[in-house]
Amino acid sequence: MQTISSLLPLFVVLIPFIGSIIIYFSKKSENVRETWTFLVAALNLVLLLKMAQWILAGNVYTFHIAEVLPGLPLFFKIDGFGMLFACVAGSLWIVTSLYSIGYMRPLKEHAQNRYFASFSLAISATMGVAFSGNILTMYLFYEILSLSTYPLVTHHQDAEARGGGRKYLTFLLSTSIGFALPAMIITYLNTGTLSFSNAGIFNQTTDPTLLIVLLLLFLFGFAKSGIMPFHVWLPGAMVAPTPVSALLHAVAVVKVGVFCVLRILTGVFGIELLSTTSLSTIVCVIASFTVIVSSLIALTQDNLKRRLAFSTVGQLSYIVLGAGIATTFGVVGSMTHIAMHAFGKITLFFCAGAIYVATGKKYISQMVGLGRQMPITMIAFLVGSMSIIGLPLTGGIISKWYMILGAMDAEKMWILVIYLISSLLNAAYFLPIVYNAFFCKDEDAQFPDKVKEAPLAALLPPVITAIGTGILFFYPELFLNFAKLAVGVN
Amino acid sequence: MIFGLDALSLVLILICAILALYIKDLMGSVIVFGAYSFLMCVVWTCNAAVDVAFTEAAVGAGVGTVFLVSTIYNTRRVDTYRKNRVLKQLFMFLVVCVVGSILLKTITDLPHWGDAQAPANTHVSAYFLENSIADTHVPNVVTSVLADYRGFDTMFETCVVFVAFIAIFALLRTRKIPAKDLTPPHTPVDSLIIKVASHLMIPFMQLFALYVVAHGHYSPGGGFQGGVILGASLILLAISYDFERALEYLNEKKIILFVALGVLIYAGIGVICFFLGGNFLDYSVLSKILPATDTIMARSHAMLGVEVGVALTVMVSMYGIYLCLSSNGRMDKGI
Amino acid sequence: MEFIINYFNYIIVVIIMMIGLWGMLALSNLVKKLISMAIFQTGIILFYISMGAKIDSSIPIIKQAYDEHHHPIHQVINNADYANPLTQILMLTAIVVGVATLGLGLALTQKVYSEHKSLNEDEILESLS
Amino acid sequence: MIEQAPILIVVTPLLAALFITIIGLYRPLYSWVLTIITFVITSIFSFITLKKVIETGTIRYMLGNWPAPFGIEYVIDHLNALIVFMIAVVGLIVAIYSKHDVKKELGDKIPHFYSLFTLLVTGLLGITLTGDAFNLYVLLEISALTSYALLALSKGRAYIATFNYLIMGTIGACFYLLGVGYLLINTGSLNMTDIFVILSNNPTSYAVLVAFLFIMIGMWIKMALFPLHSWLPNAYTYAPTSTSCLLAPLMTKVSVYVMLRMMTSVFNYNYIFNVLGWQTIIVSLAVIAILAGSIFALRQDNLKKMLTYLIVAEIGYMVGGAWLGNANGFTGASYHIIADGFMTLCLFLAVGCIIYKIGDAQISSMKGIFTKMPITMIGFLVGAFSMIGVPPTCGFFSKWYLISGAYEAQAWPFMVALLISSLVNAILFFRIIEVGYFQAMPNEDPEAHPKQQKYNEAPISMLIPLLTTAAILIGIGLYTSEIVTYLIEPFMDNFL
Repeated sequence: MQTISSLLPLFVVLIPFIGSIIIYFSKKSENVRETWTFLVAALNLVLLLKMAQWILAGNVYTFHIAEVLPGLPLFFKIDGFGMLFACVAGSLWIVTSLYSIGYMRPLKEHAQNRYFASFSLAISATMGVAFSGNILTMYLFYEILSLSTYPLVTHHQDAEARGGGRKYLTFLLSTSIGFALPAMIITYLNTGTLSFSNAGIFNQTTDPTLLIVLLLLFLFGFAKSGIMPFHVWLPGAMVAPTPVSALLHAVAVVKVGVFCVLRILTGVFGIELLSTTSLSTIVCVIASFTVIVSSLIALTQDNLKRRLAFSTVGQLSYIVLGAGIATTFGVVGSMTHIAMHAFGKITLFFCAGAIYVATGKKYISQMVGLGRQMPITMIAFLVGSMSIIGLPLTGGIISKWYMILGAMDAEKMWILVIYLISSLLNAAYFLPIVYNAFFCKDEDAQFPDKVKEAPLAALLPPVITAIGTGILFFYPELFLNFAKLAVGVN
Repeated sequence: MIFGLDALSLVLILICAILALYIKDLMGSVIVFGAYSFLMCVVWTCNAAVDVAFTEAAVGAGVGTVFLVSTIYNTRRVDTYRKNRVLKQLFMFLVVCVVGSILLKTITDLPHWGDAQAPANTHVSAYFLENSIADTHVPNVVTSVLADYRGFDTMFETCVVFVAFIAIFALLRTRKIPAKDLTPPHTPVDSLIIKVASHLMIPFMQLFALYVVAHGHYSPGGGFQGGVILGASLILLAISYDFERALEYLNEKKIILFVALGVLIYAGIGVICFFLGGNFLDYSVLSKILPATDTIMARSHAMLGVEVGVALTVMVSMYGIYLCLSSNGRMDKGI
Repeated sequence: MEFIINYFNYIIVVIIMMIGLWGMLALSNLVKKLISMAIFQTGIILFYISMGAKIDSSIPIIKQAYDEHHHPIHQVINNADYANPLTQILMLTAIVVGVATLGLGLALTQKVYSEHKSLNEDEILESLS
Repeated sequence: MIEQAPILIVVTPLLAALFITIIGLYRPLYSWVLTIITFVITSIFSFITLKKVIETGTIRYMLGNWPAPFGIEYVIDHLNALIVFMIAVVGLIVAIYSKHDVKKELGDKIPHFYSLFTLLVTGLLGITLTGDAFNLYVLLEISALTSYALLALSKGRAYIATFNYLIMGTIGACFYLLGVGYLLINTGSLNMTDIFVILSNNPTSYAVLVAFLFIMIGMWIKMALFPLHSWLPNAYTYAPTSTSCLLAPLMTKVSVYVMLRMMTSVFNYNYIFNVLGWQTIIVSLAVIAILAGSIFALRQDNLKKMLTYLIVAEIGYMVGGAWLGNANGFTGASYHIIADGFMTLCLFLAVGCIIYKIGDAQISSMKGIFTKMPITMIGFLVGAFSMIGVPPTCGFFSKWYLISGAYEAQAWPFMVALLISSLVNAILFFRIIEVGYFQAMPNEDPEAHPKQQKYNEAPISMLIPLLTTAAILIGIGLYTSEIVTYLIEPFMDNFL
């Protein structure tokens, strides 16, 4: 193992940032703008892959940005976990860019320059979070992400968007300032450092009550992770255009939330501290509650995107739960689940968007019989659902497998029950959609007229990600290795 | 020092202060306030502060009263609006009582009045008294401290006067012809007696003022006092004749020019000092350019220089402020 | 009696200042406020001057400073013989500052009057609301 | 010349003010150029001084070459060198910015405006540098008088607002003078260092306590600490734009600095915290100030007035931080002087641009302003983020230190107030961002002019200062570590 100081991480963060400026000021021509988007995304992915090679070889990248507070620098430190997340975000960005084109062009959306620029900026911030070496750096990029996605959420600039955007920022900013910031400062004052370390930065003498308070502050402070009761912004943010919901609310934004929580749990508290104290149980209880409740709410939603949103809330807490178990396997599982869920959920969102582009329908009750008109989309939808539920032949089962192993290691059998119930609920809210789409009676079908599949640019991405989901079942090492590296098992 | 007179005047002062605030007619309360200021001069003389008394007589009682009268002339004498403010006044009375009782409680902690051994009278001020002659050859210690030891303060003090003039000028000066209702109902008195009398007085006033400026090293007086008297002579000219006549001597442009010039003389002497290698306002280095002076006499001479600057600024700005205030910024006619 | 002689000036200082302060805060006429302000300032000046007074002392001008050839005589000067010059200088400055503030306040008063046709704070606030 | 740099910081703008007045008689339009040149020179000198202080430590400059307690001396330590540099830079930025605005709002009073402007800055620079308690009073009055004049150079309600300020400001200055009088009667000295030494050697009497109390109250009035703030919002709201841009960042902050100075280099810091024990009361006052400022700000629908109430809240930050009585709190307070100076400047500059183009600062008239004035709004956003405390802007770091200090001092109400104020700031600014970002809703305002939303940006001489300030905000944030290690910590070594 070797620590390399390198400019690469900086480039990975800066390229989308510069890209966003270029995109914003490029002329109103669609082609120019999209060329730039792809160029930037591709360049970024190449750099990421290059870094990934090195990381897999067991190295750690660092880059020192600036020492903003005495003894408390902003710096990047990229380990397996960070790399895993960066790769997920980077690879899905390209797909989403393609999808954005397919979505935005037919709908003739306004202000596309701003849209793509903000998108790029959000990716830059996501990369920054993934690469952060301490809480301060992470917090910095976390805030930038909240702010840069605001124009995306409120893209339609109508009254509904305003309401959603208001909720979005209120929850994200108030929790990060009100909870995460003081927690960070108190941590720093007590430990003298904010850098992540697998062993945790608290020593054994820290007052347990303080630890519990800090844990709660951190858990709720990074409200992007959607832990109840601070999940309200997520369904509200569904007013955004679908590609935004797809990337940001299946991949970037919410995953940044859980990424932060996981980082805090593993890098600040440390698995050992969690498992030897009551902290682990606290995390598990809070996460389990969210998992069950959000799944139940999802069942009652008719708007497809809202159902997906609540499903996301549940799955995010899944990930937190995995880490909360505080065993090696549990953590590996939850890290991997970031990737697995990302691929699965983005497929679902793409499908929802494709349906909207092709038919203009938003509600599940209006989608009966759709499978006959849009078979490809609905098959992709099925694959995505399977991954979320955790059925074989999709990547989702792998991560769930690890998490269950972790729960058994920790001898917390009640968690197994939670997993079981939640999987059943997942199945209950996804499979009927697919079933009705294909196997409804003719007279129930909502689409007497011919409806075509969405344009190629909107159709291709769900197919790609659905295939990706399948591949992850057979080659889970792609992401599993990163996770294993991060927790130090081979 | 003269406790009886001091105490008597102070009691009168209290009466004047209360009266000045009580009288409804503003002109009346201004006049009472003028009396208050004069009584203050007496108190200060009793406390051996002749320079202060001199300044207070010229500035507070003299020019200050004129300013107040000018304003009343341009606004109104009696405030007709009545509103019950008793609650607010009572509340403020309570606030004031609290502040006052805090202060009264400290009184016994203070050194006795007239105690020569009090810290305020021994530490720094003793140095000034004991070394003024040796350091600067100026027997009036007030002047030497004012213009040399603490010359930097005095420069900014001059600056305050400059600021006040520029501020009032910028605020009030208008070139628009005012609406009719703004013109005060009073007509200026055109009296031969006043003209002749002031004609006789003005030259002597100015001569005396120049003496006060020049002789400040040896007797009470200096730039401020002399400047104010000079200004008062010009104000008298403007009152007894009219603005046109007064502006013939010193027109608007010249007023601004001279106000700035006075401060410039002061600051300029300071700047010359550091071009000659000393610190700012270190007059002793001026001996390099002043003929036949040692470093100590250089201080003495430079003090005269800065006093002239002070006098110039004070004179012109007092005059300018009067012109602005009494004509409500029109600079055509006033009281 | 001893107490009164020792502290009389300071008691008057407090009373004068409080009259001035009360006038500034409680009176509604703008000119009266300015007069109160001047009274408040003289209170402070009196405080400084009182602390610089010395019983049986002269004004702070050194006596017989020069001989007949106008050369300074070097003599030992007794601090207690002369009043405190320092407080006097400070108060010269304060007086000048006071009159400058007064002038500016009066200019503002005139502006307020030409804007609102009134010198009464209450009346002006009433007309604004 | 280098040894004279400390005094040149003050003398340059003083002389310039005189020359501007004189030259303005003949060539009124030259005064703008002269002002800029002046502030460039002043900034250079203050930078030289800052550098020298970092290299050699505290500089003492004796005016008239009289040794310390007898003459007046300038004491330039690490903290005030920094603040002086800030003042000079703010002066320069506002001077550049003011060109169009002054022409529009003041007409033929341009030379007087610039002359008063430079003198105001002179006063503030002097206050910060001087080591003499009475000299500070004189300079305080210079800056006060100039600011009254500058504020009243507007029309309408400005006069009565300024009159109130004059009354309150005079009370503040007089209280300060009274406090200095009590110091003088107890110590016989006016030199701050000398007073410090004398007070340290003597058992402190009730009179010293009163001196401290009155100096503090005087400064609190000057800095508009709640509930002594009533003069500030109206005075700043109705003032000419350039004036409020200059005064809002500087006046109150300099008063805060004077408070810090009094607490550290005149009175004994240990005396204040161990003997007096007022910190609980004053931190509570600060908490009330923060909350009250935030609540009042929420009730405003005029952007400029809202900002003035934010100043009141920010004052609570600094007073609270200074009175926490620990290193982190003090660092936060002194760092926040710089940070808040530039934050306020940035926001006021942006509002000035908006007023210049739109004509008023009502929030309701800002619909669609992002389309209309995008560059201005970028500046505004950076300022707003800094106020909210988003990293890497400097507002975040001052909050960092203040919260750290509050935690160490176990001052939970203060910590909560800081967080609440950040949240309120977020609400306040996003309310504006929302109005500006969303065009007029069809159902809300059917008569919204399509013309209103055309691109119509303020002149370049206003935008460059704005963007520079925005960049400075981020720059200060990134260089927090340097500022704290090289400037604030050496200063704190003197007394902690």
